[in-house]
Amino acid sequence: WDEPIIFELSAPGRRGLAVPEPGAPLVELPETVRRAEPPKLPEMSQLHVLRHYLRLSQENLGVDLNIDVGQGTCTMKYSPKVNDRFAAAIAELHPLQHEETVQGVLEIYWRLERMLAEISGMSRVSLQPGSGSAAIYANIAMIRAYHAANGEGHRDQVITTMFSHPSNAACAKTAGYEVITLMPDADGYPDIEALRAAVGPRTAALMITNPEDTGIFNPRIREFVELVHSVGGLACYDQANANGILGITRARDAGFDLCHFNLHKTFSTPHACGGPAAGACGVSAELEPFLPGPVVTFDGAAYGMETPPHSIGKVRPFLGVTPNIVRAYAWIMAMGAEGLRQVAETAVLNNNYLMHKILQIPGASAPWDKRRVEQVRYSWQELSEETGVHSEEIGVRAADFGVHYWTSHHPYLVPEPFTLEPTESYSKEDLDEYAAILAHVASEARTDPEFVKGAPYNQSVHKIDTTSLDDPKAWAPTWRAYVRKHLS
Amino acid sequence: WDEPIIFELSAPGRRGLAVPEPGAPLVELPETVRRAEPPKLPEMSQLHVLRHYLRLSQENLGVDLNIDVGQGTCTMKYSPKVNDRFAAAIAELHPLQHEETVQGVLEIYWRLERMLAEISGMSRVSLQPGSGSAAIYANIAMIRAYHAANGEGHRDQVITTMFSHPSNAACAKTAGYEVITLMPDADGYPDIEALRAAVGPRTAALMITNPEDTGIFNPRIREFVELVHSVGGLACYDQANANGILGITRARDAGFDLCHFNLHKTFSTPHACGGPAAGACGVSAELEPFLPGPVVTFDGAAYGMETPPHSIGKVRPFLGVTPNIVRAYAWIMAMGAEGLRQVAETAVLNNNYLMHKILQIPGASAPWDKRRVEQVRYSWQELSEETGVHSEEIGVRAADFGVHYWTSHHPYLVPEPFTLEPTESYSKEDLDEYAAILAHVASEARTDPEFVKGAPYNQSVHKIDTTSLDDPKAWAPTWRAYVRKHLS
Amino acid sequence: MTHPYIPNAEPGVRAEMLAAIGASSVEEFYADIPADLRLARPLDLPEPFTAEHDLVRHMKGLFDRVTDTEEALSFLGLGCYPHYVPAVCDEVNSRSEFLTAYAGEPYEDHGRFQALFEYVSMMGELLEMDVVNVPTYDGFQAAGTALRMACRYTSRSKVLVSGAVSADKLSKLRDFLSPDVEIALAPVGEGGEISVAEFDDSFAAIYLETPNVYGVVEMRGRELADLAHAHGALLVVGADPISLGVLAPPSSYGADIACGDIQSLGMHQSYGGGHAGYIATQDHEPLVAEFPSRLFGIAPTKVPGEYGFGDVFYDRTSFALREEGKEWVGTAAALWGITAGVYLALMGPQGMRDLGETILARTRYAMDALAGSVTVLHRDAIHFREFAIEVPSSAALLDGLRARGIYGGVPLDDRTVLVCVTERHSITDIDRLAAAVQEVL
Amino acid sequence: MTHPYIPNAEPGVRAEMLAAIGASSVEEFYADIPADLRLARPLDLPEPFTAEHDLVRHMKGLFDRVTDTEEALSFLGLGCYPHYVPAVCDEVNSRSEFLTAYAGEPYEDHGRFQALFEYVSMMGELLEMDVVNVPTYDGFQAAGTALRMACRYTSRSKVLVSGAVSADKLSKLRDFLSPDVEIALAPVGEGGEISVAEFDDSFAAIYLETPNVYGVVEMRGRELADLAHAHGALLVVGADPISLGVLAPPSSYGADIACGDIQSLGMHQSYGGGHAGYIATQDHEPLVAEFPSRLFGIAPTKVPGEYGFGDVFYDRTSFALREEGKEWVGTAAALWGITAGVYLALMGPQGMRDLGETILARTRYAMDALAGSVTVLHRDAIHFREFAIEVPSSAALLDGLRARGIYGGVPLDDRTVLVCVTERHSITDIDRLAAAVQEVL
Repeated sequence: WDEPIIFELSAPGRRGLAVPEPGAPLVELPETVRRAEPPKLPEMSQLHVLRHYLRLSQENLGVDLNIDVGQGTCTMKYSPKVNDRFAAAIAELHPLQHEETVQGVLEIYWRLERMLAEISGMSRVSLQPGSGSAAIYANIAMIRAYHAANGEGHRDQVITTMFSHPSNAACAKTAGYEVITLMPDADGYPDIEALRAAVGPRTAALMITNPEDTGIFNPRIREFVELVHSVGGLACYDQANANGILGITRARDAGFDLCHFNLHKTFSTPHACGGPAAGACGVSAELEPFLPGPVVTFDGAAYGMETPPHSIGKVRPFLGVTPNIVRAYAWIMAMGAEGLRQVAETAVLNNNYLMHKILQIPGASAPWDKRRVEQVRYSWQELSEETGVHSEEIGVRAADFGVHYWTSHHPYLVPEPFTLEPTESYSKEDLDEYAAILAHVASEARTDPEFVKGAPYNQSVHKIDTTSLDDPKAWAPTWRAYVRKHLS
Repeated sequence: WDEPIIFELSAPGRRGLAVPEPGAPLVELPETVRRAEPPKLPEMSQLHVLRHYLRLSQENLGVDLNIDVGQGTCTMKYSPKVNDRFAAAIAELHPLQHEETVQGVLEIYWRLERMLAEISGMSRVSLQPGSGSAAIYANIAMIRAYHAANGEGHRDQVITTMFSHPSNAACAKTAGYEVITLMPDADGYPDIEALRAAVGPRTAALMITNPEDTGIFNPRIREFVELVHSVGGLACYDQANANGILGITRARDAGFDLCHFNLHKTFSTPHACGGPAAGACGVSAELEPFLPGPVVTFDGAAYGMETPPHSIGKVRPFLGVTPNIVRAYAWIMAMGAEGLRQVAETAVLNNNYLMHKILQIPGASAPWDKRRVEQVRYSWQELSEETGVHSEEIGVRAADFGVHYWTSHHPYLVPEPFTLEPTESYSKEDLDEYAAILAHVASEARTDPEFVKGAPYNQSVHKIDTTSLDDPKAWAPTWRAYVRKHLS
Repeated sequence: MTHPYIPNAEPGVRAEMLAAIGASSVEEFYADIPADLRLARPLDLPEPFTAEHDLVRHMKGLFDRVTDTEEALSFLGLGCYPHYVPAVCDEVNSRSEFLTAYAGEPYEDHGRFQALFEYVSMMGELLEMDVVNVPTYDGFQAAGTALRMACRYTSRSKVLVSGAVSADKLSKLRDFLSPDVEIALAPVGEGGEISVAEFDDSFAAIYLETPNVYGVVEMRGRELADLAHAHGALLVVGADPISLGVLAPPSSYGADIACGDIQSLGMHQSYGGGHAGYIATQDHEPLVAEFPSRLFGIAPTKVPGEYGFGDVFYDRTSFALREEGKEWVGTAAALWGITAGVYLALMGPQGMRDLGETILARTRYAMDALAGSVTVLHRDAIHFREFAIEVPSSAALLDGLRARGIYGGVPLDDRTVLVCVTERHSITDIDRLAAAVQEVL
Repeated sequence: MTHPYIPNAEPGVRAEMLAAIGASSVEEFYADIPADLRLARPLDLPEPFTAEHDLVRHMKGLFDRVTDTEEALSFLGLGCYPHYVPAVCDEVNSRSEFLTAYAGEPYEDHGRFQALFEYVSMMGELLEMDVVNVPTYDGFQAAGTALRMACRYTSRSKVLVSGAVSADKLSKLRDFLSPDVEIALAPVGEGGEISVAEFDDSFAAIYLETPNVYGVVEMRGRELADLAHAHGALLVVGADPISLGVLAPPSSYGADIACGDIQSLGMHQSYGGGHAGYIATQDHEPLVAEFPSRLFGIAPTKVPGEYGFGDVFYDRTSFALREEGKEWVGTAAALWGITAGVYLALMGPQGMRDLGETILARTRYAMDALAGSVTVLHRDAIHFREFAIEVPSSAALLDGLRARGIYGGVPLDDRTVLVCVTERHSITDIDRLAAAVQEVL
């Protein structure tokens, strides 16, 4: 499709929906608050709005359409269609209904909380945060409140690692902390000596992922936690990468005080173009009083809600992103303990199989040559040096074959990175096909680097000139800005 | 997508769905009725089944995606999405539930019947037939039963016209009648002299469309009806082409005894790749006793069902294609009398506007140069004679631009035909774009006929070699036949 | 207000279009319709609900006055079955691309052709037959057409039809085989199976169903096939494909034509809206020639190795030949064919077998559970999904059950009720029915 | 059995893959996890429902124990509103292509970029502002970030927040603005509007909402904008975009930042699952630099006239700069942005105006209807969608209404109840509420 911008489809007088007539006298608005000019929204009939968006949808991929192993760290897995039905079943529930009218949903919250507590080994879980990053923020807010309550408000440093998600650093900073980032040591592990140097009376917490975004599991994780504990800090586990270790190892068993899960990653709720997602914060008994409120209670007969005594308060409206809570609950209920372990083992098998194939492609490497759990951050450094083609360009060219990948977060500590995480959802044939596409593009890069750099050729649009996007005089973050700057 | 045949995606041991365990002792089947070998169905995980079908769906068009004016006679209009919700609302209703548990649905049947009776001027309506052709068959069965009941079983001829849908001829034949087909006269109208010659004591009925599939309204339609009545025959109106005359003229007012509507055409239920559809038979008071049973009754308080005294019996399981009954009802309720008239007028305006544009394309014509109602059967005869490119080839090439058309039913009385019916759903801009595409392809045909004949170039597959499809040795109506004949 | 469904109802664009055509008003286009045929008044229809929300409220008001089989516990069957519909089936058939497409060419609608080809191919595997039609309306039509196919093929005009067929289907057959085909009814034997006493060379076919209307699995298919063939007739078997993961396909005991309804394969009950009919034969040209439906086949394209699709033997159809074609063809139930394909792909061989075993076991369990309080008919036969019980009064029993939130079954007559059990009925559901029956009686 | 969600759980393929890698078992891959961290037992989780049907039954059992706002008549609002959701909104956001996509490049995910660009562009028209973010989590977060933006922009650390803000949102603001930003509360005046007594150069911003928590439309936006600007501070206005078809956009009276929740624009209530937050400013580079969210812009491609998309000013974000970026960015609520775009395109200028007028009229009608039996607060103010009533006991009233199938409103305190009226409440619904209130009191 060569689909215009929606404003270009507008014609005067058309409309896509009629709304109910007032049925009561109109209210006259004084001029101060009355809108003077109608908004310049598009005027379109219903079919035309629908057609426009259906065409746009066809210009998009998604887990359901492609072999989505290229979005490493994001755990792109199958979101069972049946779970969308369950999410739809609560569409007309208002979050402030009286508790007795929502017992079934409160029970889902309660049961999911208990299951996540078992999976992480933690004591209690809040399902309120709207995403993984929001959960990280809630965790740091609890850490802050905990230290403050203990008269240790002077602790003003948070330690994280370079291969933990940037939100660990960014949320800590937003919450007022100084951030210390540990770089990997020569083996690719977070540097324990650097940690030893960093911890001290100012340490509020360690916020760390494991396995890190490289897919490498830090075997000394318990030492890390103990070091931080030894100076009175808390240890907070970013479990965005939990998919390979479900039922294998647990956050609390390594001594962590807090952790979070991304329900849209490990627990299969759909990624939805970037949300709505859902995050879960798990905490030890000591931190329970600080959880965001309300949490769900159960007295053996009825479910209710209460706000913990030292709650950090609301991190989000109402109880949580309920459609995703419902989906995650249903997904775990379809798997059970054995199923979750099969998820983990298969995700890890898939990853190691794919790594085996990728490393056969000349020019591809997996820096540090360590064992990997559920994903790998690879490098095209060798290929790039030989051909001048960058990783991002190879990814764009791969899109011409119906797949894509993501490089990684900045800064590119692994040079010319690409990060693949195949999860348990993909078949051997999928992995073979994916590896074959990358091998093909890599060989194209050798034979005709300019061709690869000019990609894509088979997408809705051609290579984009992004220079204007960083130029305040030219950038156009809305159509009205574009019209003003470029069309008038 | 270059999507394999589903059997090629199978791998041993996989499955897409688990089913409930028996929970009771298994039943041993004797060998005579026990399946010996498991069926060779594909073995696939759930995501892979979904992905396959989503990709296939993207290799399909549909009213929602394209400017679907090329499927003339089929009245491709917008099926409002909200109506699909209503159809889904009755998903779990069993058709043999006790009447008191289905009052709301019976009321919909009753009210839709009354509305269609008003629209056609008929006395009663049956909503049982599963499609337009099934409704035609039900009408001819009622005609047969009516004559038989009146001791006129010897009437064994049915008269139709060449520009009435082939099902009028075919259903009459299936019901045991000899079929007489009137050809158009020099003006493109059904030949009234031929009718005069055809009617007689053997005449059971006239089955006729108006406007015919050419879009030409037969102004002497009442004379046709009267001629048939004068010899004791019945007149049956195929209202597949009713979209342009809603609220303008009615079947009964022209004297017809029976008529049918296609709810999936005029009343907007989706075409669904070719059904499920729904047909409605309207009859005069005289023919009421012969309607298929049951019909819905209303005693002022409750709805019920009864079978008319001389009913032809069931033409289909249960009461009708209820999801489509519900959709059609909702659509009329969203339009009202004024809305239906606006539908008709706009469909006719759109058609005449499009005709105005098409006739400006050199090589295109609308034989007989008559006024048209809601559609036109055009001809590329001139273009084809000049370039050797056939209408079908032009249609296939047009598909490269995201639209398509169909030619018409055989035999091609209009040479090199194509049939466009724009309905009320399309905008002026859509019609302009459609006409521009045809003009472009027509000019391609002049400059490079071989190129057009080699189309398509921009579709999932290239030009198909259809010779094997008519060769019993080579044809492969299933994968197993293909494997047997071509792969082993 | 411009209606949301009619873009060109807007007065400005209307005027512009009329001007382009050179017409003064839409009335001009209606000039061929004589004045005395013109309706001089607006249609007398209810006030519309133009606002979508108002329409939703109106429809909700109507739907509030139904109680469906998820609100009640339903054991209703007799041709429409409450099998579980996988979510993926609904997902695929609600895709706009499939739901709103119609009859495009095998290029722009390649997906539809492939999906339907795959459906017929999977049915072919289940049935072990090489030719399966693009769905006709429903199982009633499939049976009617199968019998007409047999008559045309044999040039005979008499068929022997099992008495263990539903009254409604028989009604359809009587109408559809009129006026030229005579129907003889074969009685139902003691055991609930078809019983054929007399048969001769005047018959075109024997028609039986398995499981039959009483849920009884017919045991003597091979014997009846031999009988039919000995007299130059065909054996036509109506079989619900849902049973074929465990039951032998009709072709395995010599059936020439298999037919039936595919509503079980992923369609909701939808108050009778989920039906589609299949007809299958082996790849025997003279019999293939008698199909009225479209048949989709795979074909090469100009790119080697690429698959295209098209109509097999199109010149049988009424689209090609009008009244000289076989019966007629038209819009029928293609979307349900696509859906059944999705269903079969999800289930696979293992799923179909597991499902069959669960249904067989639960049917037997239900028969045993009810046998304590009522007479279960044909209790020694093998039943699949349905069985009949004899009670003092069908209406009294069913009314009593309905008052307890149970739709207990379909009354076949005043004293016989047909009970349906599928994989959706848990053991607890069945126990609840048994307890309620005991209570009501 | 191979789980339907895990293709490679099948033992055959597992063995094949292990062999290809040269590993003897999956255990090898876990060798880095120390033994003392390994869980030596299976997780203690409930027995699973592997069969989809069994899961559906289980979930249905849970959902049977809720009574939603279509079963009851609900007047609940306070941040989550029961506006009508057009079917097309659900259709688009349930498309697999949108629902299951994530963060692809502007090539293979061109559709997502365009749909979100169109969303921000339509919001820009509604707000008459040039810069709108790709949605953040919700209106709470939007307000928190807008205030932090104002603080960073002005290099100040104190904000004046209207007292007419919900307690929950205030709780979020307190947590999110900790530890460095001080919140001063502006009291609510007699008329239900914000009342600003003291203001000085130490403030970064004034934050007010319109309609505010009592449903009152604030009248003095221009005056407060002037006050803020006179002191070098910004005016930050929280506005529900659903009101902007009839109410003046904040930019028109001088607001520097507009923010709020878009749940009203086509999202269901979903027990709080339909929220997404917008933040908007004019195209003023130093303020744009303070957005933490992604901003999508239009850009040329190498084909003249073709539109591509990309991130505007990416180097503000934590994706680019980790802790040196503005706050953080991550997965938030993009799908609701796309949906709100669909909603605005369906409504158009006319629909938004009609809707606003209907809501204003019905709100007024409801206030009048209830005024007979209870005290309606701030009755002379203009209300949009919500108003508060004073009653002897909130709990007693609401319990009594609930017993009559009515969710009468949200208790703000023991004696105050907030009532919400939208276009979904017919005049009959409102009359029913009024009658029930009279009855209960």
